[in-house]
Amino acid sequence: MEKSDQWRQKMKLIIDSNSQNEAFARTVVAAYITRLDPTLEELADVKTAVSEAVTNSILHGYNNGEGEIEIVCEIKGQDIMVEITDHGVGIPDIEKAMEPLYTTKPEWERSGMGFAFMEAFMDELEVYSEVGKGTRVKLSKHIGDRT
Amino acid sequence: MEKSDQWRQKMKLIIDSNSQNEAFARTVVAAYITRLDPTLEELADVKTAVSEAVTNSILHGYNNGEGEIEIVCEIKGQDIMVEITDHGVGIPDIEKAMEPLYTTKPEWERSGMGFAFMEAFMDELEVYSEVGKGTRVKLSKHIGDRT
Amino acid sequence: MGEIKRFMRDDGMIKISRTMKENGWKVKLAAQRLGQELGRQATVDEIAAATELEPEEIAVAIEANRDVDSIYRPVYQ
Ligand SMILES: Nc1ncnc2c1ncn2[C@@H]1O[C@H](COP(=O)(O)OP(=O)(O)O)[C@@H](O)[C@H]1O
Ligand SMILES: Nc1ncnc2c1ncn2[C@@H]1O[C@H](COP(=O)(O)OP(=O)(O)O)[C@@H](O)[C@H]1O
Ligand SMILES: [Mg+2]
Ligand SMILES: [Mg+2]
Repeated sequence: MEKSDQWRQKMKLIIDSNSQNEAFARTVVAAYITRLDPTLEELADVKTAVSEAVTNSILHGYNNGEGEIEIVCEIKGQDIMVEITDHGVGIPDIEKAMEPLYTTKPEWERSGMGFAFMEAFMDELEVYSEVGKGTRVKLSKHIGDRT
Repeated sequence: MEKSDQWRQKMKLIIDSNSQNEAFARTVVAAYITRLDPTLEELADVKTAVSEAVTNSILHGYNNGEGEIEIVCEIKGQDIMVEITDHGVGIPDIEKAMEPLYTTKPEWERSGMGFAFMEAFMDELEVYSEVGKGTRVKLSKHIGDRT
Repeated sequence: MGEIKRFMRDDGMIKISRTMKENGWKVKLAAQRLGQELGRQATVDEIAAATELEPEEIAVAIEANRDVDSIYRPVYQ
């Protein structure tokens, strides 16, 4: 983790894939970005997005089984970037997966709205995935007024 | 991170060495061990010990300069283990360093009580160090002795 | 999507630093009250039930409370 730039800060968290760690992960990211003094709404947006991504890794990536989830959070000025990575089954068709209401687990009462929420609550969403290798979701957001 | 044993849970946090991250690190460890239903006093004990260890890595290990600090937290039943590792200057004489009131930074108004606090607030303290390589502090505590 | 956000949230522009300090006081008061009622120290789960905060949020809240306390302490660093 380079720290060449005063304004660049970075942390990495590695957790086991289980539902108890979902609340933990979103709390850690929230605690980290508290140094930017976000509004309640901004913080809730980030927590919701992180929750959705981590839940996806647990339920879809690892199919509720064992595995590790890596969460990297970077701050640059007032911009935050959160990357959630799993080494699970991967996504065969990312475009389709990102369509609102699309889910491969209707039997688990999944809404298919996870990616839609991530997109709505963050400024940017990027998804990288390889079948059999895993999935990386990159979420970005500017905290505070742009004006 | 193996998860062969149902009762073994593990997380890893990597942070930059700076004083803002000291509060963050102890908060993350505290948040992680809330799953063991501790009292606020038990939380405060663990936080104090983690704080002292992380502060040592920042001030002594990296001499207030750049570096990474790794914090691993493991839970087994009601026992927690927290390992704080830096890749800093290391400690030439661990026994001497652990003596109460001993400090190599009297000019910074250090009290020399860091290791003494870690020992007092946790059940076990182990210190491993190699000059030029870095230092690892291992803190253990049982949570939930309700009298 | 803007509507979904508005539907889900009504907490607008309040800064998190303020809310965290309030949560810190809530936790402190609940811990005191529960401690008296139970005749022993309250646990995080008990405080969570009383404050409607998640256990992890309690860990964050007591940290914020510590910052409030330290305003009244002499600077020693
Ligand atoms: N980390 C992941 N690993 C594998 N598949 C994923 C992952 N994240 C999402 N997917 C796939 O994308 C679909 C859509 O995800 P999402 O929008 O969150 O809806 P939902 O989780 O309700 O199914 C999922 O049903 C799943 O097939
Ligand atoms: N992570 C570390 N890296 C290098 N030296 C350390 C480290 N932790 C402790 N030390 C050494 O041990 C001494 C005692 O530490 P401590 O009991 O915490 O007292 P203090 O931090 O007040 O000096 C320090 O002064 C320092 O010389
Ligand atoms: Mg989902
Ligand atoms: Mg010290």
